[in-house]
Amino acid sequence: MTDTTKLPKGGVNPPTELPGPRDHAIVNAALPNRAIIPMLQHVGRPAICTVKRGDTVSEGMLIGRADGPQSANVHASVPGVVAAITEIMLASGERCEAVHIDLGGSFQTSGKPRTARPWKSLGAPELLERIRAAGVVGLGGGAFPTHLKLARTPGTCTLLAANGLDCEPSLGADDALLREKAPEIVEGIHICQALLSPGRTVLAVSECSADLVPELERVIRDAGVPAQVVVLPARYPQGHEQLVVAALEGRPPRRDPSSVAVNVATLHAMFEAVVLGRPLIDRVLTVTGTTVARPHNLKARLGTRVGDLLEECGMDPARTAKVVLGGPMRGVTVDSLDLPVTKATLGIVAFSRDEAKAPRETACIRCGSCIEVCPWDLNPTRLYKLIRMGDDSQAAVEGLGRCTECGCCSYACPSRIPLSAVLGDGRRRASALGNGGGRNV
Amino acid sequence: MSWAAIVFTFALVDNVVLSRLLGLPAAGQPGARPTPADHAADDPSIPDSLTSARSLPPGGREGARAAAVPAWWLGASMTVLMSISAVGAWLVNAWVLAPLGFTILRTPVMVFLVAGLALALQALARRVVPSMANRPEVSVPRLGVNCVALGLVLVTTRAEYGPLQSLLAGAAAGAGYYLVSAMMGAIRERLDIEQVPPALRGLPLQLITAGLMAYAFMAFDRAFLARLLGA
Amino acid sequence: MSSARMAWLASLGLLPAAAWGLLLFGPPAAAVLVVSIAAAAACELAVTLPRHGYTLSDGSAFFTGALVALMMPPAVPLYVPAVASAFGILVVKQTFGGLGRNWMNPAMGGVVFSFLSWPGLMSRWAAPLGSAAAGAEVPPLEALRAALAASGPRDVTPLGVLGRAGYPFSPMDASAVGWVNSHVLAPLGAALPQGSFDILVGHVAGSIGATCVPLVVAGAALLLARGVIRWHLPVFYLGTFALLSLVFGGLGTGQGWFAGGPGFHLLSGNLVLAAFFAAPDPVTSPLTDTGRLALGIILGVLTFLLRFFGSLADGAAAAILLGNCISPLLDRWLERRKSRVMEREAA
Amino acid sequence: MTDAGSGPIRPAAMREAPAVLLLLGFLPSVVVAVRVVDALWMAAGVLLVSIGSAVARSLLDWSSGSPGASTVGQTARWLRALVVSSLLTAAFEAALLAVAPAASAALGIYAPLVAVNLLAVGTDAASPRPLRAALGALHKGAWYAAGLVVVAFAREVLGAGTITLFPAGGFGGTIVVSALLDQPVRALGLAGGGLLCMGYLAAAVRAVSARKTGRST
Repeated sequence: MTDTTKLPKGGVNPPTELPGPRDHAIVNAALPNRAIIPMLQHVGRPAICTVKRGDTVSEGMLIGRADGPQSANVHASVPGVVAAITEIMLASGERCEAVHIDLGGSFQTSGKPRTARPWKSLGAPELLERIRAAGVVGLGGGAFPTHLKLARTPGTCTLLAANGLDCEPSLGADDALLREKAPEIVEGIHICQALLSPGRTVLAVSECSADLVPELERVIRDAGVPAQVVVLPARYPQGHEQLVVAALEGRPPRRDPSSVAVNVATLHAMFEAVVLGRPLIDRVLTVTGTTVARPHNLKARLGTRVGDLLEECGMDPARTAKVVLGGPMRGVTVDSLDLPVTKATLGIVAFSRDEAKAPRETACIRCGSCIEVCPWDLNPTRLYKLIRMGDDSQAAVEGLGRCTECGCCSYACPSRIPLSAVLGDGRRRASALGNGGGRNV
Repeated sequence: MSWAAIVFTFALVDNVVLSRLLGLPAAGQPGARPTPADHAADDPSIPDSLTSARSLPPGGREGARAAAVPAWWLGASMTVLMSISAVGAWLVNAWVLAPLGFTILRTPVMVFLVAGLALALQALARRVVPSMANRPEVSVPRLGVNCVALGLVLVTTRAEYGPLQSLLAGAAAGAGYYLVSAMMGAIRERLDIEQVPPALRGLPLQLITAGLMAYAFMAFDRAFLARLLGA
Repeated sequence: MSSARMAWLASLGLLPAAAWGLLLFGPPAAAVLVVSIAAAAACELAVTLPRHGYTLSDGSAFFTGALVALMMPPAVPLYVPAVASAFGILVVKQTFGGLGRNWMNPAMGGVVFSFLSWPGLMSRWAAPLGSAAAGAEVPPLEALRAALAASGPRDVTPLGVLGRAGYPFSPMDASAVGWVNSHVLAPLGAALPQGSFDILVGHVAGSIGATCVPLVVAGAALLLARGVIRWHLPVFYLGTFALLSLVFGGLGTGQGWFAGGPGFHLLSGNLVLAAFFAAPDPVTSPLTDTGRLALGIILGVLTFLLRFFGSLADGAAAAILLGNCISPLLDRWLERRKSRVMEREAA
Repeated sequence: MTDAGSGPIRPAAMREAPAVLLLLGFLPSVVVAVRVVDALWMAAGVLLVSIGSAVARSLLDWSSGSPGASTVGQTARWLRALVVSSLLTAAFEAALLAVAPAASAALGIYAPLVAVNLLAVGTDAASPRPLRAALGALHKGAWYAAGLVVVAFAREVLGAGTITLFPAGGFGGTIVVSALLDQPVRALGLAGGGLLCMGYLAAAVRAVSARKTGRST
């Protein structure tokens, strides 16, 4: 059964200037000659490197052991020799160890058929252990260790939402996965159900993927999984966990422990981990931008150089002024193209010069557009002025903590005020002061 | 003068704040939450850069939180004080001053009357709603309150109203004061977080705002009243 | 669309009405327009150049000057629009820090200031082009007031009252109304009163930019179409006003219920101009559609009261100033309600 | 001073220059500051009453052998100031009525209000030495008088096109500014005009004092 639910409030229609991926196909990216694999690709403590220079590693071999529960395993994405172990700075600005692997040797796993391991008989602990061992983290950008997210006492979860909405405009990886890996994703949903025994399970897809609904429903029926497909509007930032849940439950968004949303890419990774026993060594990401000749959804090995992927898609270096990791709205601008793809890299967007230059900020004319588009029902212009006056704590009192920097306000502002960025800084300061400014995700 | 006319006159036409200038609500006092803006009023250099946002000393913050006094409290205390003192003034005037011919002593007597009533009210408020009354910035015998009440008392006694008319006038004036203080509070709330010229921040802008509001309220003039009520 | 673009579009929306005004009233009107805009621009520059640099490009000062001019009577001495614009820019706007920080609409502030200062000068009307008859220089609204003030038998509709008082409508009006009555309405057994044509196309005395309501609305349509202003405030403003004036408009003058003649009152005075170009000013109107809608209703009531009982011209400008005083309150209340709802949701 | 009287005015005092504070305290009398002459009468009254009450209260302090604020309670001092200043005000009213009935009519209820206005500045402990107290009051009162006259001057010249002073000999008491006489800016004569003038005066005072302190430090 299918129905369409609206955003409770707010949101913007995706910026149309940017082309999405040319087609829905997932293209395998070329293997990197040298993979640079950071030990910190997730939320939490960095993994502990278990290899040293000169070691020979096989594909999928554990090279970083999770440092305690608040961490995740890291595996070699390509076979080869450890050329170096250096400290690098990630796009987020964090520093961590990274293992440089020079491609070489043979592939034991890739391309070879894998036998499905039975899992239905397993209990929650074993399932979670398989997920943990494979180093699965949230692939929707959050990169929160999945074995932590799904470790809950059964029955406490009323709603399980499989999130098939790409979380930013002009990104198409989740849509592509739904088209090519529906059975795997559905089995992933099944695994989640086994773990959570939720009251209700929904596979939420975007309007862009609406044509898939019959197919998805067929797959679900064949798999005998009790789940329902729901189409949600393509408006940004509908893909955000809280907004998916809010739309499904028809209420304003808020942090709500009784509902769990899992990205379809994560579900696919869970399937591979639990059923195929394959660790997380690659991910699907969208490479796009006005200066990119052939935008594609690439399936890239973790540790592949960002620059290589852009080249592969035909980026014109002369015209490119700015490259962001993530999406056009919330992506992080990177200063070097040598950064590796990590588990958290949703996409790579290249901007031309005139797109990149920041528009001139003018005075706020109190038009209220930011209030209208804010999905969290905040008053961005007032919060902005409070922060500007240095009254972060009052801003926190007025709900600054709910801001997720989705960027809708900045996008809608006719005066081109960088509302989202300023609110983000203020929120971080306020939460540092520890007066209720904490982010809630 | 009909009852409605009295109400309109004292609430809008002869508004105690905008037309008689008896006291200025929310001038660095109740109705508005002190923000860094108020402290920034001292130094003309409010940081424009977003990164170097100034944070207040904790004392200042506590003060800021404590000073958030609902406008209705101000309006209510005003209205009560004004109504009572208007009636009291009428009684004193009619039964004491006029018979004895001490009209020259009207001013001191009225001053004591209002001041006494104000103190009594404050004592009472301390009993009934200590949460409100114990805040220094809302102590009922504020200068403003005295001023408004006394001015009103003098107006009514000179206008030779009856007791009920005086009561009504007091209540209406209180309502008018509440209306204006609410408006000015809301406007101040807006201005507090705007980058206004430093020299004008605070009291000067309060005065200018009141001036502009007074122009707006000029729409309610006596001719309007006469046509509307046929008075 | 950038805010500057919005302001310039708003000025563009004033163009049709302004052109009509210049056509009707000729060079004096042009002089008023030029002086008013020049004064506004000069004041803006004088204040902002030292502090914020060149701000004329944001278009707001130009718009203020133009709007002030369009609300002036054609034969007003030139220092009146100059002072009005200067007051609007210097006192109402720049005192609070410039664009976006003022809580009162600069143009309306300036206009009301000049009404209060020079009530006599603000009624220096001029006869429109092509109607030289004596008394043609009096705007219909004023003529109506005078006629109603005089005692004697009353016609029920404003135009009827004017007709009986012998208001000199143009020959064009006579022919047009006559033709419509004989060819279109006669079969239906209806008839338009004399003056309908003049009032509709704005071929009457009045403020420079407010006589021809259709052109004003045409300009406003552009703003609505381009999303510069939203429909809530103007629609509810004019709707409330029309309803009230229809029902109660006739009571004050002894014409009885449902005799206010909303059509006449919508088409005369600065009301529509103010309702589309001053009231929805984003800076001084509420932040949310709910607030704008509420303010629209409040403004409708206020304008009705002030037009039928007040003494400040047609009441629109004064009502909008009062509305400016109210909208911060509306914002505050809506904000509080929202937060209360949120707390309930969270709990 | 957190109790009655001038307590509430203090938070503002922390932030505002004293002259500005005075302007706030004396706000009501701006209503009558439409003509220079009225402003002068009002200023005279204020000076008289403030100096008188300052002297009287310092004498009382001195006689009661308790100089300074320490021993006398806030409310008590407030009431005492009330007594003194209101009696003086009554005296001033009577005198004005006798000397210049026209002016007394013009001042209307606002002359009595002076008594209350004085509480804005009158309740802080008067200096135990009567002379110093008088000088202090004179200083404050002079600030106030200057402000009031400036406001009145601006409003009368622009708002009415005249400058009204005391008639003396051949001089009728009114100077006419012919340029503005026929079409003055009447709006400035209204209450709103008074508030606007006060606002800009307050801003000017603050700007000047700020520059002073800036130079001194």
